[in-house]
Amino acid sequence: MDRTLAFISIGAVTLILSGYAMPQWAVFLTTVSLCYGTVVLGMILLVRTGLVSFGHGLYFCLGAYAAGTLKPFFGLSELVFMLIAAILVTTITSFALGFLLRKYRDIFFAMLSLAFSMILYGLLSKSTELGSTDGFNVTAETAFGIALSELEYGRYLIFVITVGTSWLCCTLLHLYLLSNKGKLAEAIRDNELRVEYLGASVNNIIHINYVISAVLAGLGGALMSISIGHIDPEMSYWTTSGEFVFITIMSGSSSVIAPFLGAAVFTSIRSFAYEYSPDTWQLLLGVTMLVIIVFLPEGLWSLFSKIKKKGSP
Amino acid sequence: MISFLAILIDGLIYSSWLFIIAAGLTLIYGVMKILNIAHGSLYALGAYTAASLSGLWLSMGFAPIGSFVIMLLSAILVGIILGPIIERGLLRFMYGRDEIVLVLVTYALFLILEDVIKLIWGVNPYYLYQPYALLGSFEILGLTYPNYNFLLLGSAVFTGLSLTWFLQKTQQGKILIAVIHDSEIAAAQGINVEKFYLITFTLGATLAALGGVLTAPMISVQPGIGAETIVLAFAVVVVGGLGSLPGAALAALVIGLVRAGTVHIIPELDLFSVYLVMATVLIFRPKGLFSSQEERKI
Amino acid sequence: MKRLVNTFVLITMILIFCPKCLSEEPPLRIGFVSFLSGPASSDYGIPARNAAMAIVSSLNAGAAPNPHNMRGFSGRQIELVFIDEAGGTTKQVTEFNQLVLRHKVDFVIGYLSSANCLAIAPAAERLKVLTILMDCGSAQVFEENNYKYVFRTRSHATMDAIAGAKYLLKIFPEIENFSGINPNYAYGQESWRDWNAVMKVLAPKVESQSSHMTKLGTGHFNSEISSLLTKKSQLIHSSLWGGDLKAFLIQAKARGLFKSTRLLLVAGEPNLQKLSGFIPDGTIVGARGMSSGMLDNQSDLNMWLKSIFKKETGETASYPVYSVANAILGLKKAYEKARLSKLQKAVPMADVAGVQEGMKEAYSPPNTQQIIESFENLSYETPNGKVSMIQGNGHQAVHGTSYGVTRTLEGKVNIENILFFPAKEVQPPGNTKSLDWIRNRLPTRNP
Amino acid sequence: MTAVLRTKNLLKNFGAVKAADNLNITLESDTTVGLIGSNGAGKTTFLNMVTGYLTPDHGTIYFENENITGKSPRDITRRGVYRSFQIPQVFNTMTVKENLEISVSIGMNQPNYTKHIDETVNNESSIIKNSLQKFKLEEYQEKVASQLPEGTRKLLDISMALVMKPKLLLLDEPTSGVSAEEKFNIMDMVMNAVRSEKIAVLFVEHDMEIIKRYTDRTLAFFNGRVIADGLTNEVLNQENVIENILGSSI
Repeated sequence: MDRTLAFISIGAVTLILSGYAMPQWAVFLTTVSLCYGTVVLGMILLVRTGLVSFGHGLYFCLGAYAAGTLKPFFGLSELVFMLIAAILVTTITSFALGFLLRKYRDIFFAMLSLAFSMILYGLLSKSTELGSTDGFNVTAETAFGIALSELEYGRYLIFVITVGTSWLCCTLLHLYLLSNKGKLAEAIRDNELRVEYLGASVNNIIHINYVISAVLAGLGGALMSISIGHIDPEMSYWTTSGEFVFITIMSGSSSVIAPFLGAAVFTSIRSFAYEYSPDTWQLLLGVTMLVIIVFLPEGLWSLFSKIKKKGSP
Repeated sequence: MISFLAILIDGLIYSSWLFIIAAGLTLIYGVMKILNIAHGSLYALGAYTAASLSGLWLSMGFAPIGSFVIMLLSAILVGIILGPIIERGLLRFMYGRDEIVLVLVTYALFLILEDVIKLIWGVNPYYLYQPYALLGSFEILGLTYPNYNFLLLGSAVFTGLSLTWFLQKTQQGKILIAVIHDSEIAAAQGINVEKFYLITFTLGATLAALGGVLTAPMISVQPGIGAETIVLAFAVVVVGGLGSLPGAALAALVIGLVRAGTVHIIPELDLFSVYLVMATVLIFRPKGLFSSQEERKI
Repeated sequence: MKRLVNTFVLITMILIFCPKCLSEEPPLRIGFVSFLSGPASSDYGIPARNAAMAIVSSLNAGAAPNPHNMRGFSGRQIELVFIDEAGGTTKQVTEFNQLVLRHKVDFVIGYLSSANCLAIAPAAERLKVLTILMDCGSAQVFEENNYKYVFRTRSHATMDAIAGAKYLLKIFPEIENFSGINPNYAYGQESWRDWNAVMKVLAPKVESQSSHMTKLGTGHFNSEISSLLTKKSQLIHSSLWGGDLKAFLIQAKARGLFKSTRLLLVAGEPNLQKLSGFIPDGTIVGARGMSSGMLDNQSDLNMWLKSIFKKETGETASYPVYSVANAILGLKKAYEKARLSKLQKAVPMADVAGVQEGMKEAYSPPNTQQIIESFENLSYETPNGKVSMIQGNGHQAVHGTSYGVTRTLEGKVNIENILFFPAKEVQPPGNTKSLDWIRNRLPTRNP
Repeated sequence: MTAVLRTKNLLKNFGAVKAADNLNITLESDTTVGLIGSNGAGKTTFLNMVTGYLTPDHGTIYFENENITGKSPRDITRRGVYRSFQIPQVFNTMTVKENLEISVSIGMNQPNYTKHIDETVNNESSIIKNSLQKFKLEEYQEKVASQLPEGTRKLLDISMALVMKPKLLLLDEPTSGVSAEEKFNIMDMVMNAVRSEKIAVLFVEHDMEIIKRYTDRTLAFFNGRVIADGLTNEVLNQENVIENILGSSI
């Protein structure tokens, strides 16, 4: 049994069990972190492929809107359908955009992604039927057919589903990264030319990885919309994508667990800064970012891998 | 006819403003490979400094025309003080890191400076509207424009020309181009690359501040003015081809005219016209308008 | 007089039966959320925060005039926890959770952005915490939902359009056409939509010419101004605010836009004095309620608010200050009413069995449930007149508004020709949706 | 003997520079051919055209009688044409072993991408072990590629191309940047590996000692044209070759 997989599963079970006893605010922070973590999971796949997207808010937002518009357009508010809708919409969109974006690298990939996400922002801000910049409220009324509002533990069930989805995404991505194709991501980052000259298609792999990361972002967005209960176009604004990039760099891309750790640290720091220095939280967040970038160049995860290395020389 | 002319004039004015800000950004990227988000804060700092200092000048009853000198001095002041502080104090420890990490470093800096501005100037707006009307106005086909807009246009042209002159005709400029081309080779040839980083960043910061200074008379200077500006400047720089000065000029022109056109003809599209231009250009010219496609040597 | 008696009864009863209550009860914690950074901080968020501090410290000292003169909330001290409203709805809902669950605030007051209001309302319901939306304008909040824990102590923005149109047609009946320049986000879009709907009903012959929607924080209005100059409309409708409004005015004035065109500012009041020098005379401005900047209101409450705010900040009280006063005083009134009614119920109980338990219950502070009950349909005095919580099943405030035209004298912006529109003329009755009400030609309330 | 590679009237211009001027070249299987020429004679351009990195302006390239002109490097590689590079193209952040594992996983598992990489590597461990042995890379196998000496990087580069059992192997200056003592070592290892597999080899080389020692046939390029083609000894003694190529390199 793979150690990482064991750790992920133990972690998920621990979260589900302790979620029952945890104070509600901690459950909420954890939920938010898991949603961010799922998005960042997709980002690290891109980072491993050598790409950083400054526009992943596009899929975060699309996923959320796909989930949220099921009710007004189709009268559906089943959580499972919401997640499926998010997967479908993000898959189709990223598959189409992928034909274009897979040709781009470096800052140009980042900037073209940014442009697309800002176009979505503009479109949504213009559509009064969808509440324009105010967005609208989203509720999942049932999950697997169980009415959530009638249950005393409805919120807890949403938490469990969020943990479960994150666990599934995390596990699948870990397995993918270890497969022949997944391994090629790093090869592409190192040397695209060599990959082509060994006979594998760089464009195809980038395309596939792009779609996977988009779906993960969409799932993160859908889960977020369900926990927060509200969506608006800001999810597609460049600052949202910027946050994802920050969590990604902060986490480090060497493990699939890192994004969740990074997201948890990020949400806690931000929450802390908001509460304890409401006037200067930006300053506090900025300084923290610099400290992490300077002292942990490989991301937070390097703290753990260092300890691991020391432990087993 | 009127609206065609209006689109042209409005577009040109807007382009001038875009270019002044984008010129510094593209220069910094060209030399240092840093996409500087804190450029937006330097822009805001320029506006605040000009509003405070020129406001002081005016309130002391000196000749109003002198406020233009004060404005120029404000830009230089911000550039000369903050440029070196940021470059020597922070950025130089980051050289060699990934481009994306550098973007994040400047993002962190942007957050910090936003609050620093708030701590220094508070949240109440500052005004410097006097210079805007000081130069009189001209009328064309029934449309009035303050002559101040000429100052904006003139500054943009002057900035563009003097930078081009500096890069192409002076010894220092030529070395700078060498650094832009390949900083490693330049360093190997004994060029003090670090010195040029410092010069470039200071120059870029001054240009950012100049953009803010020139905008101050047209707006109310208050928190948040840097954030919107920086994304626009990004779009210009990317559309033009990162690091290319003529590219930035052309991109500013295109974006300026397109925006003016949409406002006049289809105002609904205003919100994302800039990004549509950006996406369209990148789709057809993946590295922007002005950039040589380099074959990789194998 | 009745109020005075009530207050007296309340204090004496507490002092007799529970002498230590006033000092021993822990302070009430209120989470206060307003923009402390970004573009909305300067005209809205920070003045609101300062106002909250000034009002709370004055209330804690018992220095407010009648009928709000009791210390704190019926004797209980108040503590404020401040949070920045910037950063989007995800962050706001997260921080709202933190406020309630971790910081254990008893109430939350705040929110200017309609997006935040829409997002916070369901969260408040979920966490069962009494939340007062103090400023956001979207009619959607209560018209499309039925909330129990959420109150809004300001009327929604539809009123601005209706009152504005009525005022315009009164002073400028010969108007033939208008154009608009509004910020390109929900508030601006709704504002323009409502305005057009109202004009269509009240003056169907007036032509709506062109609409500009500008990105927030644009700064440059040359293109928009040129376009408006070429249109030569008689009136420009605008819901721009803050920095954008000022930039627009500076640039439009320099280009002579207002020589031939009249301006109507829906949200002009919050920074009216700061617009001195470039707001053209004759601009029609709305108050978004009844701020004292417009009405020469000499009530004790208004004098009190003006003076404590001046003392705290050295500035004149503006729109957001009154929003905060509406919210805090409303909550105070509801809290005290709940406590009083509990105590009044307790008196006859003294005779019957279970006296001890009955008394204990009666003197304990009211719970959220009881406060909500007394808040619903409450009418109370504020520095700018009476506010009635009668829409949205008793959760949405209704009050009148006023419009006037500006004239700048010696650097001070004065407002003349002020007309006050009582609530029933500019607000839909009961639970009618505002757009429906407009489209049905604004029928007034049936008695 | 059958022709593995055949080019017909290949033309390629870079602006005014003729990098390929009517090249008609045929390579037979199981031969080792040297390609010489001064800088800018069009040697690498020829390799780049054959492997699909560049498209010729005119002319056709046949590999095993199939027209491969204009196909991508990937398609051509999959048909069995592998190459090494003047500047070694390896995966810099990975270890030597991982570099080979990636090569194997691509080469051996085209249809089976979702398989766990360890499984693939275990199945093909003999190939990797073999390569490590043949190229004396065992001691470096856990070293990260970016930290290897240049000669070893060259070897790794070549061994990655060879892992895949090519039909035609193109080597671009296999000994450039390598010390004089090392160069024969490297070439011995490469040629031993190649000979045991019966692969056609074309290598670009500046070093005439290498050409003499390892090739049967030599092609000489000058200004994009073939000025000599024949048995190595004969070509090296041809007057125009001495004048245009050897003269300048001495």
